[in-house]
Amino acid sequence: MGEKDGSLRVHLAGEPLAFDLGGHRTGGVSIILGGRSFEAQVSLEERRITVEVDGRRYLFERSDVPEVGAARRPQGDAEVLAPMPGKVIKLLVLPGEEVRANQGVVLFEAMKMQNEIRSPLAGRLVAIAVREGQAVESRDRLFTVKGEPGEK
Amino acid sequence: MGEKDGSLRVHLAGEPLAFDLGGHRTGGVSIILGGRSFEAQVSLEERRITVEVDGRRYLFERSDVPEVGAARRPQGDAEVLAPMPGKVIKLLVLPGEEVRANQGVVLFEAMKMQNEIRSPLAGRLVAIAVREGQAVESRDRLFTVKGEPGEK
Amino acid sequence: MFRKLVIANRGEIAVRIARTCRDLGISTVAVYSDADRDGLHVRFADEARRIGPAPSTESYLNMNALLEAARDAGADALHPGYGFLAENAEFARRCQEQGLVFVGPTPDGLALMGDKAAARRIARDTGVPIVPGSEAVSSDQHAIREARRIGFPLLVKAVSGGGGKGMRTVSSPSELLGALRQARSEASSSFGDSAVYLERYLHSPRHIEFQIMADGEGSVIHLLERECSIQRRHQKLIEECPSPRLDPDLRYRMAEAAVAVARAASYRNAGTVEFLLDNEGNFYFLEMNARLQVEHPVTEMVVGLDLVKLQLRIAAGGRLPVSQEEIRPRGWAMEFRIAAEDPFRDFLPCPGRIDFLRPAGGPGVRDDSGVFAGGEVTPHYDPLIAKLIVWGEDRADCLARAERALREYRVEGISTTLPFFRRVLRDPQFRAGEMDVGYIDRNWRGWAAESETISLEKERDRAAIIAAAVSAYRAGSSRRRRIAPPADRSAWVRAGLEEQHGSRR
Amino acid sequence: MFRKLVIANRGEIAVRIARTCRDLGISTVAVYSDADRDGLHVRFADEARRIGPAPSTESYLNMNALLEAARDAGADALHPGYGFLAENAEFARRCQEQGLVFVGPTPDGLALMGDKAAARRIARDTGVPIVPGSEAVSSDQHAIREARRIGFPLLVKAVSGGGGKGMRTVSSPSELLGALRQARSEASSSFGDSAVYLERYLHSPRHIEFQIMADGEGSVIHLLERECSIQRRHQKLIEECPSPRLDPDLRYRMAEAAVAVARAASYRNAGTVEFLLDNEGNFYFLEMNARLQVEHPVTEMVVGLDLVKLQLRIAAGGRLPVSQEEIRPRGWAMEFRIAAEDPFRDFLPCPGRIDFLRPAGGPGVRDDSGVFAGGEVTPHYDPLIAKLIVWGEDRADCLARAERALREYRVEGISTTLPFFRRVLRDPQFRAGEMDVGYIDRNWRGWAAESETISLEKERDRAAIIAAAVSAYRAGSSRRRRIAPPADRSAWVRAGLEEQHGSRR
Repeated sequence: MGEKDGSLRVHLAGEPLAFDLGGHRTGGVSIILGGRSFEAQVSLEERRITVEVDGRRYLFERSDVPEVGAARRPQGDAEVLAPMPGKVIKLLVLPGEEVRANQGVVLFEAMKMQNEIRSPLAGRLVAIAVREGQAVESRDRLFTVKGEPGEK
Repeated sequence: MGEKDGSLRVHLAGEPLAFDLGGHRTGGVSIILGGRSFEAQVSLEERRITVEVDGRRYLFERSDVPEVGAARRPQGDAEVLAPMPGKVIKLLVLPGEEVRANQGVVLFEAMKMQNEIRSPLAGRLVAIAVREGQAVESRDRLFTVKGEPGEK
Repeated sequence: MFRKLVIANRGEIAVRIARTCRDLGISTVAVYSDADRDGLHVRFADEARRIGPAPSTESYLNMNALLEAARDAGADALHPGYGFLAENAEFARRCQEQGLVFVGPTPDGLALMGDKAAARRIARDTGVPIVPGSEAVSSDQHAIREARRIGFPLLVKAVSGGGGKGMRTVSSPSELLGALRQARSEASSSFGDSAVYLERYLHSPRHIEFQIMADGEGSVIHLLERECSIQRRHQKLIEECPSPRLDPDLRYRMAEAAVAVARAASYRNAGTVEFLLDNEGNFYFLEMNARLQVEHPVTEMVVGLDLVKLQLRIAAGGRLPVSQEEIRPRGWAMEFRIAAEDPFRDFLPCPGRIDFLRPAGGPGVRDDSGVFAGGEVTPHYDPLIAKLIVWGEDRADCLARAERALREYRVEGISTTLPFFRRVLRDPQFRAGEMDVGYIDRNWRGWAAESETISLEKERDRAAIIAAAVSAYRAGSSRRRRIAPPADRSAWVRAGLEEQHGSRR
Repeated sequence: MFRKLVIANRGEIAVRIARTCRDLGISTVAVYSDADRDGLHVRFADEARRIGPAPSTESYLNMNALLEAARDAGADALHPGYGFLAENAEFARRCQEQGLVFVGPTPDGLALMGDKAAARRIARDTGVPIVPGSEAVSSDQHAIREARRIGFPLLVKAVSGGGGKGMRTVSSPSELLGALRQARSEASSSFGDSAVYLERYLHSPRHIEFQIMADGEGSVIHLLERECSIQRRHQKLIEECPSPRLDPDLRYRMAEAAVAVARAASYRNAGTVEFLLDNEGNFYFLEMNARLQVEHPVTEMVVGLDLVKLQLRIAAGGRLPVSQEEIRPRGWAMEFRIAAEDPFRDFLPCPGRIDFLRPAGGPGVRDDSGVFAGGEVTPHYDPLIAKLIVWGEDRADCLARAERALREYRVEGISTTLPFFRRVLRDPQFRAGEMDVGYIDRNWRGWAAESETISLEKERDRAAIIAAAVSAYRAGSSRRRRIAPPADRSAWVRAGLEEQHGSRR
């Protein structure tokens, strides 16, 4: 792979391809390849790059950053993080109680919409890191679920 | 004049005024003053700041940068600069010839439009710094006119 | 006409109202919370007044602050927009007491239509069919009794509600109390009134509504219907005018019913009569929204009238300037609600900074944005940031233009509902006009998953996508400071970069 | 319909054409010079091909390169837009020879209308009055002879011209040869044809043109007129549809004349018949533009049809899908040509980078931009960057909305014609519909000067402006790297900052 004057050369399955990349990065990348013109919108997040071309969407994901909302830990536990800034309205499960997969644990309000933050797996709620009424930031830890042994 | 938290205090004719300035500079400045809301578009150029408010336009000019197009020198001469990048199509006056005020000296093409660059004053064309067909950048010197003694 | 008008709202609707006021030479007063100092609506108004801190209960729902702002500014009218206090009879009454014209129905009219249970009675008494349901439920016990009578599934709905807020679907008795709690809490924070009622849940009906205009002097006209069946959690995402389902006969009968309800209620100003339509062509009165709707622009595009202007004229004591016969519809219009929500994460709201904005343009495209490039979408309010409205000569033309416009539209920095719309536009059912309120629940999960998988037919397409990713990856470190670019490329999974890696040899 | 179409143009019109092609499912091929790799039209097309270096003679006027691009792409049609080769009969013929459908008149039709002198003969023979003038002048001597016959003032016009390019006003014999030289040179570089002719200069007429659509199968209709009197150096800046000057009778007579000329010429596809109208209500055929006009959107807004779509249908061999009786105009529309020109420096073109772009939006507003924020306006081509089109229920409504939209519109980084439009909209004469082609020359110089003087009634207004200037001044050093902020504030002259300085005590 090499780059020269806004063009990019890639060998794909042995075949050399010459891309012509436009100069502007905001507002999408303009790519000309084999006479075809694409406008790709690319967004970078901590965990993934999303590329949207012609209304279709492609993901490139990282494996080493915990997923927001429901990150499975190696031991079969899940640590659930706040997906965005918001407020904890109500705790729906008490620490120590059993939870089903997809059961709501925290009632969360953001942008005037209430959503239940659910347990990603069946198991036991071992820790709740927030209290009712608390304002949280994106990626603050909300609660931890320890998976059922049999479920692992 | 003092500033605190995006607000700006100015004493004008003895009366204190509190401005509330919006946080975004591109896209115009949002100003709230005495309950009134203004969106001011401001453009900075080498020689002036232009402020446009509600479709009206106000200029703040510098006195120490020569004006583009026709800068009168102290001696009563004028040095005329290229107003923008373009091409010299034709020289309409020869060096040493007399020119009237507002007489075309250089036929200039930019963005497919031809314009005559005129002499700002009556006098003698003492120097031409470009030749026909030459591409010039903005603010390149085009020609110099020496003012008539009587005109000074 | 009014001299100075307070816009008691924010975002795109405040901008919308400010625009028409400018057109009419009415001076405008924007109000803003601390979170909205840099809002577009502040810039588009002639005056601006702070009304409180970010939480809406202390600002946009704060009657005292709003009335004080109006008094201080010397305003003679107030437009409430939609949501917040738009359908609050007490607020309308307090405006009136202060000598401020409330642009909307009379306080009594609001109280009547705001009490969804009372509105249902009016419809029933006028001979318009209604969905079986309860009055406002006074307690959990009352709710349980009524629920048993109505049967499951059912809906819990806010008495003062609208826009899907304070509304919950309940499929079995065990879910009832939780749903009541959530609906009451949401209703309280959205409308300052926690009262709710129950209604039978109809299976996959269409949501069709009629735009009404009444001058309170006897003239009541309708401005056609809007098809609003594309909903998620009772929030509309796509609306169109007219409805692809109605034939002239059904349209006539529903319009007659809508006008009859408005007449029976002695309604004044703009209102919307909502119906559910089942697939046998039976329609049921649902409620009447006593305000301007979010989706009013599709009507404007088709009838060629400015609904806010009509509202202002009527509020200023004027008669309706058009008769029913003079309403001459032209073409077809659709609205797409561009919200700061990630359709790939269950439409989770995602506030943030808009780095780049390029709305669609060209023939048939109208842009009603409440934001601008460089602006911030705050987490405090509704995630709607802009409305894309598309008009065409007929539905096929409108669909084609919508597809084009959605393709052009660029928002960077936050996730939006745009990818959702692009996918819906490719669906043969939607294109054929076949839709009901269950459409999104039935289809979207599968579509979202499908788009997460890289499955490209052509190597060249794949290569282009890789190029875009690589290009963004390179540019990333300099441009986006808030997000650390991944340090180690080998940590990236899925086909994309691995393919490229593998193809290097 | 076509499968793949080459857009042999750039900027906003290439974007415009790409949009309709997308609507119709026609694949598009953009062409670009080296200066336009980052043009919006490249992004909005399905394919893109480089056709040469920046100068238009080597790219957009390069027939060989265009035809080769079309061949390589396997296109079956070509749309020339306006300007460049749009009215070049040879190019149309070469397209035809290559089996490429040229979207426009036949080569013969182009040759006929392209020869302005021949077009004048047709009009005269059809009984339509023409402005006295010459055939193409073969030499300076010939021109001098003809000029003497016609009398001064007169106009030198390019035989292949349009858009004011290659056109000069000559008020006395001594200016004739200079004007001929300039017009020939400009005509040559714009149209690849230096031939010019002379025409009597009418004193302050209106410029009114009729949009024609003809399918070449006998159907010729008109889509009303456009008022295009707001011109500077024969370039239109504001257009509207309909004209405030025409009453139904005059409209009928002019439309009949326009259709008669098109019929007599066996015209096919979209065309515009231009007239001059004097203040006694006499009209004169000026010429017929055998192409899509820049200002076609005002017609589209009023008649509710897509003119590019009609062009494509006709070019694909279809009949006109509408009859004259089916054309039902609604409301009023105006177009404002936003150009990278500084109205305060005699409309000097000013290319550069667009730092921020916020087009107007809301009801009645259509945005046809050829640029985007972050993009570069190159010095190589026409300075038109965007068209703002506004529609209203009637002229008063349209004026109000236009004023609002112009106030909203923001372009930063380059000077544009926006301040000019804002000023014109405040002029009582323009608002009353009183205008002629001398309007700008008579008024603008004075208005431009007036706005250069700070004369504020209220201290507070003055203070706000000072605040804005101070704020920009502070932000300047960090944001605008290309421009050095002034080092010494005391070097700033005029009232503004001095006032502030003086008020400090």
